[in-house]
Amino acid sequence: MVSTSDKKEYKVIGTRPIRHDGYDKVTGRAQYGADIKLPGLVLGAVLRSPHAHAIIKNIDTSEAEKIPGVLAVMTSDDLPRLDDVQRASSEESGSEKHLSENVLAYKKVMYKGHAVAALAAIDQNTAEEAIKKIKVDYEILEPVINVDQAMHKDAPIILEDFEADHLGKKVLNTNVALHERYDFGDVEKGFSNSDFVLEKEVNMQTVHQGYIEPHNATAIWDEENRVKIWTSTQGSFVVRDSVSKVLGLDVSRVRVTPMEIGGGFGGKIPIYLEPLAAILSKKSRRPVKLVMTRTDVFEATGPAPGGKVKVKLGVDSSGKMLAAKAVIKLEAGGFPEAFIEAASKCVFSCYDIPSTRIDGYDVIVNKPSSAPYRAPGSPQVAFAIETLVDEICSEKGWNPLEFRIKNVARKGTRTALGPLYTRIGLEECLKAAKKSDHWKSKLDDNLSPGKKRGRGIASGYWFNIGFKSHVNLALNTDGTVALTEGSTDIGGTRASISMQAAEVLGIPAEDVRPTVVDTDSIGYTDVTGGSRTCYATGYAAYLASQKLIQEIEEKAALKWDIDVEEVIYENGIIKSKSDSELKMTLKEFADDSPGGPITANASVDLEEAGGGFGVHIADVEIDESTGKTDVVRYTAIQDCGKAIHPSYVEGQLQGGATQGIGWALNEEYYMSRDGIMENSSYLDYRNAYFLRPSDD
Amino acid sequence: MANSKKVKKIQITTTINGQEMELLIPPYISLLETLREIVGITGTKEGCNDGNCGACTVTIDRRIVDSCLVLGAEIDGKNVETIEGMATPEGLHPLQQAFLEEAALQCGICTPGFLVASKNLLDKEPNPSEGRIRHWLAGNLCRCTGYDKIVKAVQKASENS
Amino acid sequence: MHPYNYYAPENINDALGLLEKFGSKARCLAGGTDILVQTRGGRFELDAIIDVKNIPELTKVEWTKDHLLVGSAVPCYLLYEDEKVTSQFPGIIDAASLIGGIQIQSRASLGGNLCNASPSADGICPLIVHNTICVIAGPKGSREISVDQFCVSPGKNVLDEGEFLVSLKIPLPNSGFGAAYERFIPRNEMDIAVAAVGSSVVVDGGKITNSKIALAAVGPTPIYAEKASEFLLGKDVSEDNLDQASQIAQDSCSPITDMRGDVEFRKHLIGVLTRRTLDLALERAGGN
Amino acid sequence: MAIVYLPYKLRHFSMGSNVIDVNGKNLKELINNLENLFPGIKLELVENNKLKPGLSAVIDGRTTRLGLIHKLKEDSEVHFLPAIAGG
Repeated sequence: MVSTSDKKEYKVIGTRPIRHDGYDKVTGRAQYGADIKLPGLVLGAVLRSPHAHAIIKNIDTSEAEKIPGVLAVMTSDDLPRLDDVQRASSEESGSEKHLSENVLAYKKVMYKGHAVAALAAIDQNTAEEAIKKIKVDYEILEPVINVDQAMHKDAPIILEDFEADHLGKKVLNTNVALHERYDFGDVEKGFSNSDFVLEKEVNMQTVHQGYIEPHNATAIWDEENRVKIWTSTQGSFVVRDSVSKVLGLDVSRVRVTPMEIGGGFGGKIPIYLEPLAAILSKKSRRPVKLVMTRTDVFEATGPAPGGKVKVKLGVDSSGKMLAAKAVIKLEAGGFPEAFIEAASKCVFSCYDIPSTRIDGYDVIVNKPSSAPYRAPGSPQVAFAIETLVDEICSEKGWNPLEFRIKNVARKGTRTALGPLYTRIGLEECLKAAKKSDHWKSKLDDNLSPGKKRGRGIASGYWFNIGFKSHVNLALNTDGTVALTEGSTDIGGTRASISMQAAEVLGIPAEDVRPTVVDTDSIGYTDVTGGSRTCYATGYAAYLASQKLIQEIEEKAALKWDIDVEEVIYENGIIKSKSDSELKMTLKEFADDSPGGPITANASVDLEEAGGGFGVHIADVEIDESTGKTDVVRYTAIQDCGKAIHPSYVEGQLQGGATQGIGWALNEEYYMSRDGIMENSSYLDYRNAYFLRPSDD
Repeated sequence: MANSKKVKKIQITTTINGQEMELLIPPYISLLETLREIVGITGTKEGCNDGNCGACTVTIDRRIVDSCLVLGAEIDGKNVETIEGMATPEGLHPLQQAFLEEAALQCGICTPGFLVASKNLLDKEPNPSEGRIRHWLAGNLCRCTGYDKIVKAVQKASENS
Repeated sequence: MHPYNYYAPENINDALGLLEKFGSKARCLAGGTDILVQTRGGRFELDAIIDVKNIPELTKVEWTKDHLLVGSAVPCYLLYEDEKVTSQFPGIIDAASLIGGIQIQSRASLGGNLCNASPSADGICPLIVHNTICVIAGPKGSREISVDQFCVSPGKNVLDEGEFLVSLKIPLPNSGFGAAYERFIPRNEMDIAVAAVGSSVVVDGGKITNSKIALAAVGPTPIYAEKASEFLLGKDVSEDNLDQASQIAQDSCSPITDMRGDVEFRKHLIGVLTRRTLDLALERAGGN
Repeated sequence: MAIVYLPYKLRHFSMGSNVIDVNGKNLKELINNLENLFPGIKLELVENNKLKPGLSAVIDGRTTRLGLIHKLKEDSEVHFLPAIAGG
């Protein structure tokens, strides 16, 4: 990775220490959600709909209840019915009613794999055998599996009672949950002034986040109606708030302990199993663990919305963009929320275009309720606009990189949604791309016979949220610092947050000891997602560390009986400004500090960090006879800001790019006409395995 | 259990990470379940339960297998090694150290499988080429890293051992 | 999953006894890479799994005067790590070394691959083009059939209740013999063939005196492409003849459209792969 | 005076115009003044003394986290946009 020049010298930030949780993860000791063991723990199974769209006429659980070893059975009758009100949480949208009905179907199933009933039994096999004995009487309805079907005038209506919002008007009996429009300038005039107008529609397949760890949840419901939950999640507080809603409990009655999490990419923000485990525990009076199968993960969680995106661009003869239009139709799945606002924000985000109009449609289809996936909405629209830009360049003989630079969005550019950009780094990324070895290299070096190569370049954007985080620090008596926080760690954030504390405190990263704690043990912290964790929780660590230094100085002043202004703290050493005799290490002080333990904490609620841009270059090689496509060279240029732990920043870029390659080449939900996903296994879903170099 | 009255647990004698043990297990459970539920070691992970992710990789008599595709009953008399057996009292295996230093893990769920498979390769071939490493580890899925750092870590461990 | 018992007989007779006792409620376990997944997925309700890996005949690789005898439970790696097998049967090794990943190859066997009778099985085409004979044990004694008769429909094979596959009898290649197998998958590893072809040739004095072409994933079972194979008999090794044979193979297959590929693409692939495998088989035959 | 950009769906209040100059030392005051200009618009923006769930206000290029108490400058630019969730 190439770093740009830094104005500030850092001691810890920018280095590559071994991550604090690494030892547990390379030895198999780390406890993920499915690894939990509790006294008396029993296991459960979930009955899922075999149909994509059906009315539940009756559920008969009596046979299952009779099976020896079955301890509790539940259906949606065991959940309180919730109102169709918008949730106020900052990271999760949608109504409370839909939240509950996605967890467990109420009167109707919206997709194949939709949970219908659940039970707990003494062991896994008993649970799985017993669940088959639950009889559900379905009235099968015609499924609707893509945006064209859903928006057709004769389409079956999936959410019958739902009041949709079409440009501010309340509409009933539609599969379009939301139609939003954003427009700036006179787009029609822009097109008529253009010398060249090109339009393109792309069809995006549905894809899954594809994390290796299946969803899981373990719960204990105690005699005081308090619920303890252990789960692999991107946001323990989102789980707490969502579960308390679904169960009708005050948030303080739900304690969520986040376990290690085996990947999420946005897909482990929603809740699925937690309320079921809780109710089963209440009924069985045992701790209950539920774990999904891989097929359940594909059929009932995620995915990222597929759909159709149509873009139209008008440019003048010099290659300046004058007008742009987008029609974005994304699949929400069985309940609303296809991230069309985010998609709308991202579609023209890389360009300075004087007139724009964007229409976004949030479309209900009989697929699992979609979940965020690595900048939700952004890849779908980036694929459309970047392909169109390439086609224009190819048609006009323009250099696609120069064209992008000519039209680049900068600080002060008005975005298609209205607000002006603050300081952003796209132009720098494009210029770095232009200077890169990759862009300057010849495409056809070492080309095998029968193969052809192509090179593509594309830009993309995500807006990087801020939100709430809290960090506690406590000086240990050996001079190290215990850091507790509430951001679940998917890919090394414990390290990057600790490093920010260590930098301020002037101690080695290893001397900060981070722990991710449960929701009763830390202030509210938003999800690990939206590229916020290192920034917002890191910011809280930065502030808390400054407070800790203050506290150290105050207590050192007390110890030495001098004025606090006389005390200086620097790189783990405490000394007096005037008396050179007064000097001690943090360790010496920590062991014997007056006035009680030295602690500090800080909380933040941050605005977004200005947004991140990337420019990626890919060389692909295609077998002319079979169409087999291999990516032979890939360069990601990303405006990362300051890389706290460069190895994990590189890892994010590499991992994200690999997922993108999988999406572009092979991954998709292959749906039957009946709305059944036919490739719900890793084997046929075809996500990227080792990208094997073709030369060996 | 409803229809399992005629199925009796079976007793097997096996060696897991160098320790001989007798286990009483249902005959139909996988080696993965045997390790996680009966032996109680959970470092071996379940990602797909159908042999397509490699997260449950262990060795049986020095060959790597997906433990979800082996019955627990089959390890009678065999020698099984898992991630828990990789580090020694002297410290981490060079591969474990290299995975840490090279940041070859993000979420870490696939890491035990990658480490067991990589160790098996280096035990057989101390200096594999990059292509050989990629081929050997093709049965292991990682969704976070994009694989590059994993290859580099195995190469580094190969140089250091 | 319906709970079942586990048996590990040590000889053929004991295995036959168990198969007789449990009838359709029993299945043999070799590598387990298919059967355990299928059982878990509810495809069968078994009372017994019979692990055949303790039966010597099923787990050894043996050279006779005329044949290579491969036990039906011999895992793939034992073939490709055997230098003699690798040098004499590269067409079989093409398949044995690409079934699954290394973990799968530690367990999966060609015999198991054959018994599983998947239309897209990688192991079957090479066995067909090597004129392999299947040795079957059954209650009425042992019988042998040609491998191209073994699979009858997706997931179904010719074995009667109580029978099991003991070994594969592969004729030793004569001079001038060459074989190859290639599949198309969109990724580089760990995938199921969208289409696949195995080819073998016997070349004598610039003429093809014998040839077998077999196709996978383009019909209900892997199939012997009779017309394409026979077309080459007695023909010169020429671009034109090889192209024509590939075209015949392509025209004669009847694939379906599914998640892995559509009819048109699969037919096209058969043409490409037939030509590629014929070229490689000829090279291995020492033809060019 | 701050410049308020109305989202498409609220422009029926302003006879189609999307940019309005409104006074207000903070967002709350600005919305109250907006209500005086366009009666009924406040119901679309505020609920329980907070910005409505699902709505965000972007002030001078940044989405406010303070909400109604966010102080405005003389020339602040205010946009009301759907809140964006997800990760």
